[in-house]
Amino acid sequence: MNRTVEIVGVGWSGFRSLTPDQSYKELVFEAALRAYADAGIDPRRDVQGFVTAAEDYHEGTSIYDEYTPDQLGAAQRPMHTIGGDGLHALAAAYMQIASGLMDVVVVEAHSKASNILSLPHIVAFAEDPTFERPLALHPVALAGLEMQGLISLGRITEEQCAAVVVKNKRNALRNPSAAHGTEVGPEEVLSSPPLASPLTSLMAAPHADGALVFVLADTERARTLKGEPVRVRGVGWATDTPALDSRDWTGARYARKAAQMAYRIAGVQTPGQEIDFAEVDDSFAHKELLHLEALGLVPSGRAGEWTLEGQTACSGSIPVNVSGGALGEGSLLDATGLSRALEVVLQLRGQAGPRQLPGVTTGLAFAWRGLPTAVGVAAVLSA
Amino acid sequence: MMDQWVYATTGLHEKDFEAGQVLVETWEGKAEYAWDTGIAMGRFLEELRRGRLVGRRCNSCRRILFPPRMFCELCFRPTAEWVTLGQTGTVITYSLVHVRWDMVRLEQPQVPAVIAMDGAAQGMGILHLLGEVAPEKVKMGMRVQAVWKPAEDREGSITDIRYFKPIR
Amino acid sequence: MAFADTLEHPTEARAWKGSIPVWHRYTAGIAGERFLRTLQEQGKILGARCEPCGVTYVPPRMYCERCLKPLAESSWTEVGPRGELVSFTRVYLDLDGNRLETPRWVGLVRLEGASGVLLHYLQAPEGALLRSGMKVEAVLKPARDRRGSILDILHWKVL
Amino acid sequence: MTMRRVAVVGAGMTKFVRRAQETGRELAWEATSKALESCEMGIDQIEAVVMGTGPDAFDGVHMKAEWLADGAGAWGKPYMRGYVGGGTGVFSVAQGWYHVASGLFDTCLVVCEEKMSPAQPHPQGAFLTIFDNFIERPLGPNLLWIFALEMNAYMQRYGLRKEDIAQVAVKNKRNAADHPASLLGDRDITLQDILDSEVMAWPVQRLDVSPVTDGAVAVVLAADNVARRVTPQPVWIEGVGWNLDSAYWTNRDLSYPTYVEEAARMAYRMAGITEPRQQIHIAEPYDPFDYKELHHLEGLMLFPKGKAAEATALGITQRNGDLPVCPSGGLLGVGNPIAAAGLMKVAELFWQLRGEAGARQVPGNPRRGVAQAWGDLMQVGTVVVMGK
Repeated sequence: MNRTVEIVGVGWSGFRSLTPDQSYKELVFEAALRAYADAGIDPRRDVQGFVTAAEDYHEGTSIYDEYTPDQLGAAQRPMHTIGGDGLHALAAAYMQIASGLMDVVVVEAHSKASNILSLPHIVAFAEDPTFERPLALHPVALAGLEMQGLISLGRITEEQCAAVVVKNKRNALRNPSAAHGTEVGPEEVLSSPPLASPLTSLMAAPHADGALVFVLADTERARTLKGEPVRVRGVGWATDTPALDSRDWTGARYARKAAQMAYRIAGVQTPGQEIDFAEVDDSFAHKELLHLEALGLVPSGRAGEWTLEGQTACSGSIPVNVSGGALGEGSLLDATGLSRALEVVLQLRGQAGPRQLPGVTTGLAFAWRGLPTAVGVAAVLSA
Repeated sequence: MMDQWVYATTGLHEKDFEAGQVLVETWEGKAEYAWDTGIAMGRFLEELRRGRLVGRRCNSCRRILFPPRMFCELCFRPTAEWVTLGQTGTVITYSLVHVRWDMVRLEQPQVPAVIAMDGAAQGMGILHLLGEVAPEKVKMGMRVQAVWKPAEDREGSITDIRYFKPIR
Repeated sequence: MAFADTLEHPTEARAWKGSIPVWHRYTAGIAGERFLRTLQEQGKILGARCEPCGVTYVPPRMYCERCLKPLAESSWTEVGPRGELVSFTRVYLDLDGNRLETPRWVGLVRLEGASGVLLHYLQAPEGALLRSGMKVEAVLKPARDRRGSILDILHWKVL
Repeated sequence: MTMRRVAVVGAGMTKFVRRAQETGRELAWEATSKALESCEMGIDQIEAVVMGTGPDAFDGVHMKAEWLADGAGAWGKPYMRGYVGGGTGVFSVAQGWYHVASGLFDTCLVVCEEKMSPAQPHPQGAFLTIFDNFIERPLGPNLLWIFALEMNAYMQRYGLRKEDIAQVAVKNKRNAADHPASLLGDRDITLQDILDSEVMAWPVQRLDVSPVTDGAVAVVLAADNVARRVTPQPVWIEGVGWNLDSAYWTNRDLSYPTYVEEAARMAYRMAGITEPRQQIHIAEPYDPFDYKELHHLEGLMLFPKGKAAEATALGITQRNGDLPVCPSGGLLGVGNPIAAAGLMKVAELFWQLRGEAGARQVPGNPRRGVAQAWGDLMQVGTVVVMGK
């Protein structure tokens, strides 16, 4: 490896269930302005490259990447889109810097989920057109099948999933950027309207609008900037398979592989000990449990118990989704991974306000690409 | 030689589909949206309803940006104020279009053009259609003016301008 | 907010509606065509076996996703129609997000001879307790109604 | 700082066809397996995969790269999709380059796939929604509009005639007759054929335009130390560049592709090219429309502004000319499966620089070539310089 990479600025806007007062461009501009102020840079002068993560059908625009540059200050600059999660975009920026090609690269992702009137159709549109889509199922069926499969194996229980929801929605109450924080009891979670048994509506992350912008720089350049750098010690991303028949339904191979890569680059050998806290995908409550084990943060088969024991609570041995996660903040579509990473950055900088964890130095952000994929991205960040 | 690295992919003809020679599935899922117009576009559309074209001034580069936006993409700062533009402009480029998007031929050619508006910074145009002009008479640099729908028919849409016509 | 001029009242907020107005026609592909034709014409479910990787794909593919070697037609083999219920769910929503009047059961089934699972509707006897590991069987449409589609399989029936 | 050297060591592609029976996943696999076979590598030797593919509205699959993953050999691997519209094919090589140059990977497979035929009632429907949702789409625009508007602006600025431009289509369709993957190669096509073809959106006529196509292309990239073990003839990626201009396309001068120039400057700087016309021996500029080749040759600074047509008329850009341009046959001749077409250009340079282009081989032992693609709302330039 040639160079080390830092996050030197973060900015965000929105994080509400609706944002009717701003267009997507205005929402992104605001987040960008904040990130550049945080890093103390001028995007027109100091930035060599820009990367956005976005998908056409989330925007309602074919070739959406056309509309990415202006609100970021990226017009007439090296800029490209990643059809992936915001953390994929962060990994792309990381590589551009590590290669020596660029010193400062900006990453952006956003959600205007509220503007999509037919989201289940669009998620179904990601399924195989010959073997899956003809069944015309609401795609949440896939989440229900996964959850039931894990229950059948005795890996998790519904009560443990409910505990994840209770924890994350409560955590979100201390996060002013969380749209869906609330007090809810496990019984309410279990008795909320079913989506795809045993999955209930409170176990599925609602959506939110928002934009995030990160500024990354190589360590040497970071020293000359005013921002408080957080080291990107490792990134990792992996795809299992799009096929339902041959994917790993019980072990989240995508998460395991992504984490292995990130840990290898970061030099993390015992994640359970070296990672102080984690922000991991919880698009569905059972996913948090599945991911914690696949990421090696909790011993195999113990994630549910650990959650019930409070070990993943803010005061526990491995706080998970202190931000509220997607269950508490709302899923931000392609920006979800950056919202996980944002919390890690704020915690490591000591800027997390009332939810600040004491003495944390290393955190993990992990994103899953959402239904119907088996794709994950991980980033290990250190103060 | 590279020939051996070309896979002999199976090409089909439309008649293979018509004759049922090949199995297909179809999908007509919904992809529907309601996009927040936000500040700049919301105001722009509202002004169209009133029969006005507006831009935004950047206090840094002094350009009047059109179509309006709340930020200057070159200076990267918020734009400062609304400016009402004229109703006239200049054709920067145009085309005579004989086919619809699905390649069906049109009876009358459409004449899309980029029109740089008077009162905006130089070269700041929008896409619209030309009307009341014979296609062969359209020229680069032609001066044109907006032709509006009647006020009661306007709905706050770019189509509140029916087209631009030559200034005689 | 970053802007001096902002919306002052909710009545000023507006949304512009639109869509992506295309539809699609998909071929089943080289492997899919053969799989579905066999299902249609012979009522058989086929898998493709990659011997070195020890995987039998259902539906079959042109290639093994692990070693990326082609899966010759000679490696195709009949699987099922019986199999084991691996997971199941009852879906309460339709594609528009509305509640279904009759929620629908679906199941992931590992057919005999297959490595992985196949998704399809599940016919669950009313009141029966479903559990993973149950034996199920693919129920096909009558031959004359089959059109070379995954829907030529009607559902899994619990045995 | 010195950057890690990265080479192309293998390439493969599907035949380009109007309607493939293969699914997108199968097309991706066909190209991938050919590319791996060409350098005798197994998928276990590939450490990462980059996918380039255009609008999801073509294939008709949301997040389509995820669906294509297994065909592209991404099972269990780091896999990422870059996306810059029509510029994607050439950009994907820049993306593969930074995967390897970062030091994270020693090998990277780059796969580009496009299956346009599923989109109904016509693949052009995928382009209906590339325009601004608030103030352009309500006018009912289609893709031909912007090309026609740009072509007209270009012709007007430099006083070019249709016949100056149509000669590009003749050259490329003739070149493509020697390409085993080509959809529209035609050895006998004449200038008059182009000029007589039906007018779609003046000044664009039917034969000025590349055809709707299905296809896939794959190349294998490797770091210096690995590349030399894999092949005695690595083709080095000497420079990469990309640049995205403002989305406000009606605010820009359409007669010159500044974004291509900026992308080229970035790639040339990295490659140490100071005099492109002297130091580059083959060019594969993006030619979805015939005028685009000329436009892009100027943006690549291979000819002065407005002078590429003249050079074409002089035969300079013929396969046996002083600067062969689109010896492959380009998009106009081989076909235009959007992202795959861009990567086809990189594959062509790979084969040309190794002397493996067969009937299309450019004479004179060319040592360096440039591939370029373009996309979005006349907005993005992507450039790769390759040398042996």
